Amino acid sequence: MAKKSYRQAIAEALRQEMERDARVIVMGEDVAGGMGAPGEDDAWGGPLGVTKGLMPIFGRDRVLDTPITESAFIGAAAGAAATGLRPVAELMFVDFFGVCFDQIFNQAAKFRYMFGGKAVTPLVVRTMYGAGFRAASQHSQCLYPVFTHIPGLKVVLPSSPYEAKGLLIQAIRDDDPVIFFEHKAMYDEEEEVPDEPYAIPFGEANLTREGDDVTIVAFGRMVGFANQVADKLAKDGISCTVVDPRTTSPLDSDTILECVEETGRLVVVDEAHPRCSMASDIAGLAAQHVFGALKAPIQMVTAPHAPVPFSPSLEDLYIPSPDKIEAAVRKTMAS
Amino acid sequence: MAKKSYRQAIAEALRQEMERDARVIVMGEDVAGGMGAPGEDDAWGGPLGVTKGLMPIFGRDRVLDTPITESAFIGAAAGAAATGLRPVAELMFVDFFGVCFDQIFNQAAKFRYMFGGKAVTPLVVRTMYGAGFRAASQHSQCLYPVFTHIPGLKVVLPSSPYEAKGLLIQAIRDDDPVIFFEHKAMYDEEEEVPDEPYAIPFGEANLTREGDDVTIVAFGRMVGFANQVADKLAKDGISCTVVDPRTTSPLDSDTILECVEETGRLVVVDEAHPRCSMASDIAGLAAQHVFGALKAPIQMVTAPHAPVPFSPSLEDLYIPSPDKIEAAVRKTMAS
Amino acid sequence: MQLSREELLKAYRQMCLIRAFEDTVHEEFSAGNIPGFVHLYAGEEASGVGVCLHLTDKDCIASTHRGHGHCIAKGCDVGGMMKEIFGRADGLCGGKGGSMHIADLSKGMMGANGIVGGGPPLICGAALTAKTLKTGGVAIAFVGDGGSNQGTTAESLNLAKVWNLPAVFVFEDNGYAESTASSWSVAGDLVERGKAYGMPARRVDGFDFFEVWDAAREAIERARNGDGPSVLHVKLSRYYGHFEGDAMTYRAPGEIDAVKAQKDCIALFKRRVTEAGLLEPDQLAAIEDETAREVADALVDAKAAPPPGEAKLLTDVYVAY
Amino acid sequence: MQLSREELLKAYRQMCLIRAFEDTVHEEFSAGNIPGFVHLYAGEEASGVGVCLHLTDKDCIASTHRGHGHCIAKGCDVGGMMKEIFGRADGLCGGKGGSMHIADLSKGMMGANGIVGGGPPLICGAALTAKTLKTGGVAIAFVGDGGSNQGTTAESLNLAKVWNLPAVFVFEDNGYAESTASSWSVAGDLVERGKAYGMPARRVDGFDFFEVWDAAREAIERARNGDGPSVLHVKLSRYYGHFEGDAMTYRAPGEIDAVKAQKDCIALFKRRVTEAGLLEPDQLAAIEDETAREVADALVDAKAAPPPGEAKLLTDVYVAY
Ligand SMILES: Cc1ncc(C[n+]2csc(CCOP(=O)(O)OP(=O)(O)O)c2C)c(N)n1
Ligand SMILES: Cc1ncc(C[n+]2csc(CCOP(=O)(O)OP(=O)(O)O)c2C)c(N)n1
Ligand SMILES: [Mg+2]
Ligand SMILES: [Mg+2]
Repeated sequence: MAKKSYRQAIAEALRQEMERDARVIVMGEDVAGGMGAPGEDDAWGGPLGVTKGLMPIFGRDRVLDTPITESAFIGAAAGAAATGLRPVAELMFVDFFGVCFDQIFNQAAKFRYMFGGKAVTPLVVRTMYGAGFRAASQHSQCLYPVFTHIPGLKVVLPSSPYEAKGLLIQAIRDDDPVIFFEHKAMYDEEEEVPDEPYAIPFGEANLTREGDDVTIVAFGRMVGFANQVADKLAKDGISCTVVDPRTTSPLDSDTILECVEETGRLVVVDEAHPRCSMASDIAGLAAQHVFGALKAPIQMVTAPHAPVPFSPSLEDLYIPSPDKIEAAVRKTMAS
Repeated sequence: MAKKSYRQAIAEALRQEMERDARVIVMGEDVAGGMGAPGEDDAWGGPLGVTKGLMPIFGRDRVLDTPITESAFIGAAAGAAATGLRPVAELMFVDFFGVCFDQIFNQAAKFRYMFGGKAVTPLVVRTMYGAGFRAASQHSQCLYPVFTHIPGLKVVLPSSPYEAKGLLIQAIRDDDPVIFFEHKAMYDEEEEVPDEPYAIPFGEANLTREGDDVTIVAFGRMVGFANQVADKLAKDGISCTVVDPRTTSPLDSDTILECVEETGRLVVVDEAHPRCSMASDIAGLAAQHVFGALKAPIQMVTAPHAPVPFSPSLEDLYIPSPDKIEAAVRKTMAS
Repeated sequence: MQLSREELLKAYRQMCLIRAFEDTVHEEFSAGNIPGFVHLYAGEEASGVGVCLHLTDKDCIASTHRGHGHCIAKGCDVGGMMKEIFGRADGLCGGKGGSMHIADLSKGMMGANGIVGGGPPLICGAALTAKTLKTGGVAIAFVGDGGSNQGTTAESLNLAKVWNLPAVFVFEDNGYAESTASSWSVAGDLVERGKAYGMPARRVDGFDFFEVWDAAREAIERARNGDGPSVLHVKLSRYYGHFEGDAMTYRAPGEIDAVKAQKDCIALFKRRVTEAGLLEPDQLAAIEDETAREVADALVDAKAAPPPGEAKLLTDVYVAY
Repeated sequence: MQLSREELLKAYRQMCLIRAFEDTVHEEFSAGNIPGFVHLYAGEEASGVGVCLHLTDKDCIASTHRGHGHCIAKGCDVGGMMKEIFGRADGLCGGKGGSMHIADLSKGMMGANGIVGGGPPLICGAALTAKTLKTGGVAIAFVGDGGSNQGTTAESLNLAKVWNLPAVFVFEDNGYAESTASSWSVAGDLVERGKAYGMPARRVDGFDFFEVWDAAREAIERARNGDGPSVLHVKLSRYYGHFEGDAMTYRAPGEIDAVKAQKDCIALFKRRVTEAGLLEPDQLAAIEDETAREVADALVDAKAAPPPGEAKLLTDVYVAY
């Protein structure tokens, strides 16, 4: 076991699954890079270098660069998945889903239902999300609530390098279409990650902190923020449970509801916009199913109902911060 | 004042606004129809005949048929809106948003913010939604939660002919991008609709029933179902407030919260899938802001987390029905 | 002409089966027995059959909203199709898909598609599978004239060429997309578009089964040999409305009757094979009877079959969840 | 050559301004003073300037992620641009857009665009406005070689032709989309694609300002006269990485130096106008100094300018909400 970055953990998962199963292929814009160019081959590995090094091992037949045509190649991944491959397609930034979502939500996600249970579509779409990169409105969105809304998709939000490796391996082995959200501001985060392959099951939440007073449900990068806050508040005698659901679809509602029943207080932290979000999804779940256990109003910490601003001064205010999470916890404790 | 259908009300709104303002244009696939064909001109008016009759009045320069290229023509509508026209574009079925959403959510919706407040984009996208037409998985979706999630868009769900006319006129006069959802199963519903033009402001909920025991918040076609249930339950002594928010974005949260405070009980009826839905959005709102007034768990009535089935036997079970709404009201009354 | 007697019989059989199927669905829809959006392929049979005759189950096709003909040509079970269109529990898709989503992956039929332009990307995927796993298979996208303009289609042409995929794009140009004429909506020329994306492209008279068959043979052979994708631009005509219920006022009076009288693809085939002495008139008549009976039986069965029960509402969303 | 002396001076001034701007942004990014994704236009100046010299504020352009050059060519304020790239409150977009979203609608600059292929549909809209309101305006989409494959672009070509819009599609083919060569990713030929969509299309040497200018003149005139859209396929080269930070290992060693030495568009322009005696060397030198100073001043101002305050976070989402 060694320290690995989120980037390395993802690359390792890809490599190990490609070794294990010859049907696993990787495709996307510049996932190797240098196609047709006079210089170095495997020049890019995607814009942030995640897939670099795969092509020299597995060759161009299994690591496919694509033209900038997301509908065609994400759809091709869906079609390949339905006919016997296990493609991992890179939708570079999730912000680009608007040019190709049909192939994901009307095709891949619905094959099985529309075809009466006869289709199996083991497609993985890896994609970058999240703010904090000064990448402005069209390269910083979260959008996982949109994918979570769609039946037929599974949606994964790894919150650390360890989680990223295990969840990606599960995603690749899974027989349903999976959207795998990688937070672009987390690629350099490091932690101990086992060298051997391991799969983390979907729909099983991870309790990263256990406490008595408040349940914090947080997603993706927000899990780390929630843990920071929990550690800080512990010193003030406020004891928090932090739930990382890992996957928003399927959702481990049982664990979430149990935690809320135990603590009686709920704060949901969602980096996405507030409307029809995971924050409201979890809040609604609790308000319907464990209403009687709730001791205080549910607090939701989200990004605002506004596009992501470019200016660092504004973007820093935009993202849900540990301070805002702490304030929400204190608020629910005070009521 | 005369009885008019939902279809007629929409057509009248379009006609009157086109008369009032020469910058208003209509475009979409077969919105007039017969383009280049040897037979009758204005042959279609869209697949369900809503826009039929506009072209003979306003001509082909203002009623534009398009090729089947939603990205190009919805994007053209966005570009035209940003440069001085007031286009009303028809995205035939909202299910098709996956081939063109980028132009809506990354372009039109974000111009104003990205450009520092200097853009004005008076775009209206009219689109059909909803199940009940035996149109199967790719022609029956609701999807308004997805649009509601996006900052920069306004989202309208008219629940009757009267509402449709007034809200569409407001949509056309509005200076922001508006998505106007027409329920395909409502086109033949009739009610009294004033002949003269009138605008219903956005973000002002309509209380279609007022009562003491339960607040039902319902959207679009579900408002009629909720009213039926309220009328029925009134005979059993259960008195319901029915709130039609009219627009999910902006949302009249004040009115909704006031009603919930008064009744202490909340049922939300949303024809869309349950996850990250308007049902959870409203539930979360109440659980955060009027928690203290709640006397019982919040109930959510939605379609299931499954694509829409074709078979009438399944589709009838799929759609939130008056029976299911009644059961939810009775459940909240019982707890 | 290089078709064997057996192939000729099969071709005629399939064209007649499609025609009988579509005529029957038309009647049943008109009688109010079939719900939903139903788009019929009658008139276009030579295209689906002329192409699919070159294929086996390991080859894939992606169809459009107008999918019945492609299904039959690709070998889908007619009884299962009819049940599907009636929304029955043992329809080909358990009644969950209906007319616009009939599929049978075991036959390489990747589905009718409710999304115009939905199929071409999927076909790039099926072709990629064939290429990667070296199955020897090819993949065919059927696309309408309307669908030819969709961005997904253009992207797929490019991807298929760049990846050198064993794919064929068959543009079935029936003159209309809904009520809009292809002479208006398709700028330029579809053969030129194929060529502009770097691939062989050929215009085909879709009333002439033999011409379709030959052009498809050439394109499919090219694909199988690893020589990449092709485009066929097939001109043909649909006999019914865009969907059932369409009054077709945008078409010229007499337009369809003239086509039927002068160049119905089935009639042309029949004349040609009998005149050339390749098949006997009574063989053909027998096929006509047989296919009519097969469809009639399918109808009776479909009407009698039960709809899916409540238990099916929430199954088949995921393999596991 | 039909450019007036004034136009020649303007062209040179704008090209130098773009070059100075991009070189400065490059240095500032390298020094860690500019955050985010920044794509520079240095090397491609003749294209943006050669096209936009034919335009006035009533004409619209849509740009790409590589937008600075188009902005300057279309008359955007350089000070406001620099502030925007630094995320300052009085940047052209209040600091909310940044490099990838600079726009100035009052100048007909409809925005850089973070979405490849995002611009062409918008340009169809601007052209539709011009046509509908009879403003006499035209609309130009700049698209990269990578963006040429995007479905939105193909759809826009078709729509522009079918609607007979006053539009021009300028494909700026700098040989790469990120690290991928256009010789690989663009199947077929972009001139042929334009023609296949029924419009005039011309290949243009993008190092030669005069050739760009002439081809653009022809296409824009055609559009203004109501004769519909055109395609220009402009071959050129970018001097910096795809975005700032790109090590460009996919390019051949010496590739950029050779271009700079042999056919830098600014150097070629300078040689040509001086050799022909159209402009004096010291006039050109003055412009070089002037533009360098303008950019240097813009940089000083931008660095000194305050960022937007918290109050701006939630403004400008809607006109009214
Ligand atoms: C993306 C999308 N846009 C629009 C539609 C509605 N629609 C269904 S079929 C059709 C016309 C298709 O025309 P064509 O491709 O020529 O096929 P044909 O019906 O003639 O077989 C349209 C507009 C759709 N289903 N999907
Ligand atoms: C829809 C979409 N896909 C991918 C990207 C990521 N991306 C940004 S620029 C670029 C390359 C564009 O190449 P080209 O069009 O040739 O323009 P150039 O950078 O050479 O000017 C890519 C892939 C994007 N921004 N949008
Ligand atoms: Mg057609
Ligand atoms: Mg390029």
